[in-house]
Amino acid sequence: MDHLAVLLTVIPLSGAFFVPMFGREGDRGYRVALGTVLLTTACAAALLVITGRGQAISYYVGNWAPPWGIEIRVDAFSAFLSFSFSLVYLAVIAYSARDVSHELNPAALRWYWSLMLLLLAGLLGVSSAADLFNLFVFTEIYSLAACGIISVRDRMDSLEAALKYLLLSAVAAGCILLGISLIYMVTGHLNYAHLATALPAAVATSPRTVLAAVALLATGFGLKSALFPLHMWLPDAHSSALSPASAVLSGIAVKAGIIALFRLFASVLSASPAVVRAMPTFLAVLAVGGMIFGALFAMTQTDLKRMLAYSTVVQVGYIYLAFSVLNPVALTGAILHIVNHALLKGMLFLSAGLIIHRTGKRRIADLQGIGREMPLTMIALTIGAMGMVGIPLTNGFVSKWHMVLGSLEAGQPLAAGVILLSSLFSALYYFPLVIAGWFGNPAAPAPARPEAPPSMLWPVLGLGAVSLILGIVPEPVVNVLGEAAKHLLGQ
Amino acid sequence: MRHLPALLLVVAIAYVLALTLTEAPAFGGLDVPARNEVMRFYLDEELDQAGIPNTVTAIIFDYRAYDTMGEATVLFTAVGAAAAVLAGHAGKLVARPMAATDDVILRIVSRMVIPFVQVFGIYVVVYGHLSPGGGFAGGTILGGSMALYLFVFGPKRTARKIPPAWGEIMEGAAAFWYVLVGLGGVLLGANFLANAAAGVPLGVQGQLFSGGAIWLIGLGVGVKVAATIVNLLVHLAGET
Amino acid sequence: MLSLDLFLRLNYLASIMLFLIGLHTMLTHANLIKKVMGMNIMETGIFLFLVSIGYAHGTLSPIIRQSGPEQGLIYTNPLLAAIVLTGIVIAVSTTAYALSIIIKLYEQCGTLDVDRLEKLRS
Amino acid sequence: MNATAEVYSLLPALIVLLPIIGAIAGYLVGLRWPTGRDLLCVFTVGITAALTFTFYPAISRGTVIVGSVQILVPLGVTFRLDSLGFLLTSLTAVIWFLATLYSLSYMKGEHGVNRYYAFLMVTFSGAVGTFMAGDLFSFFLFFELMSLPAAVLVIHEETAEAVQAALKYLFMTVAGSLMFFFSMVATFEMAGSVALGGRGLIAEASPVAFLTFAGFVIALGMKAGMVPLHMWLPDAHPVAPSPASALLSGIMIKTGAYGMLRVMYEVFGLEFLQATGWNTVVLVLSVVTILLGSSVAITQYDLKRRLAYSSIGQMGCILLGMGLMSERALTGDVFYFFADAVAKSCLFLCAGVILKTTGKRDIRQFAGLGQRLPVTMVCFAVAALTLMGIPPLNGFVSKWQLSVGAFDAGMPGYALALLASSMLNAVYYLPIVMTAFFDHPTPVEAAAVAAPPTGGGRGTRRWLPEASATMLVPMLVLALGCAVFALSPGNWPLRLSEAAARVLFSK
Repeated sequence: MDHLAVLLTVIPLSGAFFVPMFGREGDRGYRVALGTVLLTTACAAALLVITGRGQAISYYVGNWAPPWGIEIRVDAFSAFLSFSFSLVYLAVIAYSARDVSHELNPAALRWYWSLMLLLLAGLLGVSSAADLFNLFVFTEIYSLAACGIISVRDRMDSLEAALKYLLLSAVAAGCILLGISLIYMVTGHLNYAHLATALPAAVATSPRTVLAAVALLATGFGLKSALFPLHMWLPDAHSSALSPASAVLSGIAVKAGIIALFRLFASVLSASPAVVRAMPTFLAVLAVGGMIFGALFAMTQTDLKRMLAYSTVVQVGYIYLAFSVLNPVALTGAILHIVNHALLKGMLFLSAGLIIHRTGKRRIADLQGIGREMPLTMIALTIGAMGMVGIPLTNGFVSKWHMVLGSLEAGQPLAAGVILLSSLFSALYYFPLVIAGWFGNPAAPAPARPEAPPSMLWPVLGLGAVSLILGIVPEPVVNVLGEAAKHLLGQ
Repeated sequence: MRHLPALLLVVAIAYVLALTLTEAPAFGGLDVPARNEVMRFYLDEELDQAGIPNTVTAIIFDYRAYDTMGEATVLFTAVGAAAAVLAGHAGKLVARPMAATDDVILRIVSRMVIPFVQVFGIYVVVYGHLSPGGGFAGGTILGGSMALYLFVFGPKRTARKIPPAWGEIMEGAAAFWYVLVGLGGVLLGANFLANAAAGVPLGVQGQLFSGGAIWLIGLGVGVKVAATIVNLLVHLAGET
Repeated sequence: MLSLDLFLRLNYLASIMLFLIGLHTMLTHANLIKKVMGMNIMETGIFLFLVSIGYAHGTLSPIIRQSGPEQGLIYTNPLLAAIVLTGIVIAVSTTAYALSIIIKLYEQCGTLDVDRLEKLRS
Repeated sequence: MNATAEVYSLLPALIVLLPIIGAIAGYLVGLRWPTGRDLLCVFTVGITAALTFTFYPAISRGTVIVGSVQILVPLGVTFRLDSLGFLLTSLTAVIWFLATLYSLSYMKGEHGVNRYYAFLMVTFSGAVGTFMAGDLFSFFLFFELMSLPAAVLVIHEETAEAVQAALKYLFMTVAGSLMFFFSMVATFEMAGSVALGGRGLIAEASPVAFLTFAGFVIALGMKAGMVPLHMWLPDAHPVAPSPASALLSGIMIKTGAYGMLRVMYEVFGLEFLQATGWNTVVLVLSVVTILLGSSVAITQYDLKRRLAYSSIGQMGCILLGMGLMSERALTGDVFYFFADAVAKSCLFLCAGVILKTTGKRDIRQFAGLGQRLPVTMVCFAVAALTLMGIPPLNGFVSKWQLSVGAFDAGMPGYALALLASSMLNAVYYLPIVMTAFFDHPTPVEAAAVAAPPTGGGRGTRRWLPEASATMLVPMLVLALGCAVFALSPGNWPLRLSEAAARVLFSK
């Protein structure tokens, strides 16, 4: 069964390779993609069952033991994230079938499926990597694929956003690789476990090098995960992509940098006291900046998707802030929020996609009374908005509860205050949208349009249902994540 | 306006890295931390374990073959992304669309040279485990030969020789070949991408067919890289 | 003291200079092609840094001539060579993809200048 | 020091669940068959109200009903029903039943009736749940379940004004709920529990404890319309349909005060607040609320706005009562909840009739309404007199107890504030009644009186057409409620208030 750890990435990779071979015509690419994601979800579910009991899988690729070969490590943390990411992916792929096909020409459509699968493979690879350089390789896979699914759309703003993202992510890759080489220079190891044992000695002889390496890694992954003020690429990239692509990018892809930093910190850097002192403070300051300024920017947006994109900057801030208090409860909240935000933001972008697909309206001001035409879409949008604000019985509330409780437990009421303030800000930019959507009067009475076809609606509503279930019965998930968080913090 | 912040950023990074350098291990020393047991293991044990003299190839295709699979995937991703971007691009605004050259000397010389280049490329691919080279280098040479063909005879004729669909199929197939070799390890009862540990015969050291799965992977990567270069160039040149 | 240290680490210094030059080029130049060139310079800097870590005075390239370590032959660090190889491939992929976007952008907008693209966009 | 018996029961969960099921079923039925929906809604609320009264025998013996459902985040939902909770729960159920009955004719022919009933019932579920909650967490859940759907009632008319009011209401609600959330989590962090019904969870005065207290005061005070956090209230209450306004003003703002009561006596505890003197914060703010709310009410000429400001003034009295920290004051305070809820909902229902039959909102045009709408205006007068504290109505009983309580607590100055409240109430209520009964009617009114609107009835029964029976009965019941309890010997609300105060003080 241990092979599942490597199959988790190999399945989506193979699917991506299959698309140009077998998925060349008609909707075969879609079928390949859907089948692959289903298999991946099953694989992740099996891993979750295995690791949920508290045992992590350490897989040596090619039977080479860690210092020489590559180790893949799947614990409850990565299994849970992989499972929820695949679940979101399932909805997005199912949704894409109708939305994307008429926007892209056949060649681009083919590669769209392939790139989506590559993105998934990269993300799952990042979440299960236990080797610095392997982490870098998978980071590059997902970054390139992420740029790719932005630029498949043959429009100037998408191309420009993709190029901006690509260049900045090349800078990030440079920082990460330089950080890795600095760490290798002073320790001679790449494997996490061996680095953790070698790092204290390296810190003793060359403390500045280690700190510089950590700073470079934090910058690189911060850039990839849109940590303020390195978020400048995100609004363009996420708003100009196709809606399902935005859902994946905003809901999942930005989290990869966070996951990489979590794991690096938990399994390597926490061995060095100086880093443990410096890094969380640094991250916390930037996270607070992102939460405040991201919210302010979100309030001033007129375009629905740009508003959602800025909201992602805010939510990334939440996750970093909760992480930086280094408390198991808050970390549980942070991990849960990664998942919750993936579900909610995925759903929000898909709902925005439905609205754009049916009415062509993108501006928030044009959405007056849209709920009358598309009530189900609007329900999804409402659930998403409530989850983002953290209304009880939505999953956003559960993660907020843990983040605030953890911050208070760690003696940081200020962090708790910032989280709550930012929730209020979320209400300020989400609620007008919801109110206008349900109760506003449309400027021009549009002809009665039917709701989007069921094949596009059910993925969106499915995500909403999962969010609500997670909000109403969070106990099993919270228990698993609580253990994972304790494990990550070495407690 | 972007000059000042950029300069400040660069100066800041420069300062941090300069500080780092003052305490970095001296360049070229034999007792630096990086020359530790991991490196010695590779150098001492590799010949027995992987059975090929080229340690770098052994690391790329055996010890860290998983990274290399990722690397091949990055190439695949780049081709896919580029192909998607350039799909339907007709080379209309590029100053001069690429066309076949009329130069007779160029055509005849290329006809003569291309086979030799290709043979050399194949040599570099299949002897990558014995001498400097390997799938990536050899694949690039192979791809280079086809690039020469493209430049001289134009995209139209190249497309007739290698239909774009073939290029893409080859791209996927060669990448999947890597996965298949990896799964072979699993089928043989060992881990993914296992070589000697899965009982793949390593062959006689120094012979062409030695190193077990390394040779198979190298072959696949060679095809993959050649296909990548052709695909990229065909797309960049504009579809006919 | 500082200068002596830096002199002993000239390779590192050079690679960091390359990194910074590339970064500066990427950040300041408006021309997209120059940005891509900057990206390549930056990455070259990192690769130089990586191989410099792996090099030691008096070492051979890591193709084992004789079996066993007792021959007294010492080699450069093969792991770093492998990493650089992977890094180069990734850099090439990124460059190829960036160039294809640039071609497309040039076709659509007729300019390679970032500022003009920004203006066209808004 | 009597050990209170506890009875485990899941009936509270059923009481909360029933309206939600009714809401969904009603919505679905209403898509096809509006009459069926009306019946279903009245029936559901009626059953729920009847169910709450089944607790009366146990409660009157001093038993506490507890129950818990372990399905919700992250602590489960617990119920705890003591005499205080029972009084307010049954009161809520009855008033809600009357308001639903009233809605039947009031909402006939309006738009979005289906939505209105669904949200009315969900809000009902939240409101009764809030009064039955056994811990802060459940309180919070039900509080939100009540507050957020109530926004839909506020926005019902869908005018620009209503949308603005609803947005303001939503932002304030969310801000309040975040403050409450913070305080709840902080309480959980400090005390390890958020269960209500004890003598106090927080034992140590610390900056975080004060922040917690301030968070509770802000969050609950906002809901209760405490100055300076009241600014949403005068906008939100008047724009809603009148039965909804009656519930917003009569019941929902009481949940804030109720929460404050629980927080002060059971989260922080009597001794703690007496030792730290933090209750002064509440006292000072409540006096400001009384004076400001009542004074501003005088300047309002829109009837429903005046009533909304009046609500603010009354909430000041209620907050004052719990800040005094004496048993007698608390008895009066709990009875005040009852008196104000009955009277204020009656007033809003009357305002609804006036608005519906005459279309008038401005009280300067009420001349002659006494003749045209005699029943309505008599009900209005009774309720207004109650709020002024004229003996022998309910309001007098509660104000009397409160004032005596102020003397008990050694703070007689606050009795003056209560007096001022009564006088200001007189200043803004009496003119309405006087105008309606004694001013000369305008020609239009006179004509309307002479020839009642068509469809009403036969000309002989002049006063009957003023409204249909389903609107008149609820008003009459509430008006009677204002008077009957204070007069009758078996004043069970007062007995329950005494019991509640005794429990809070003597445990």
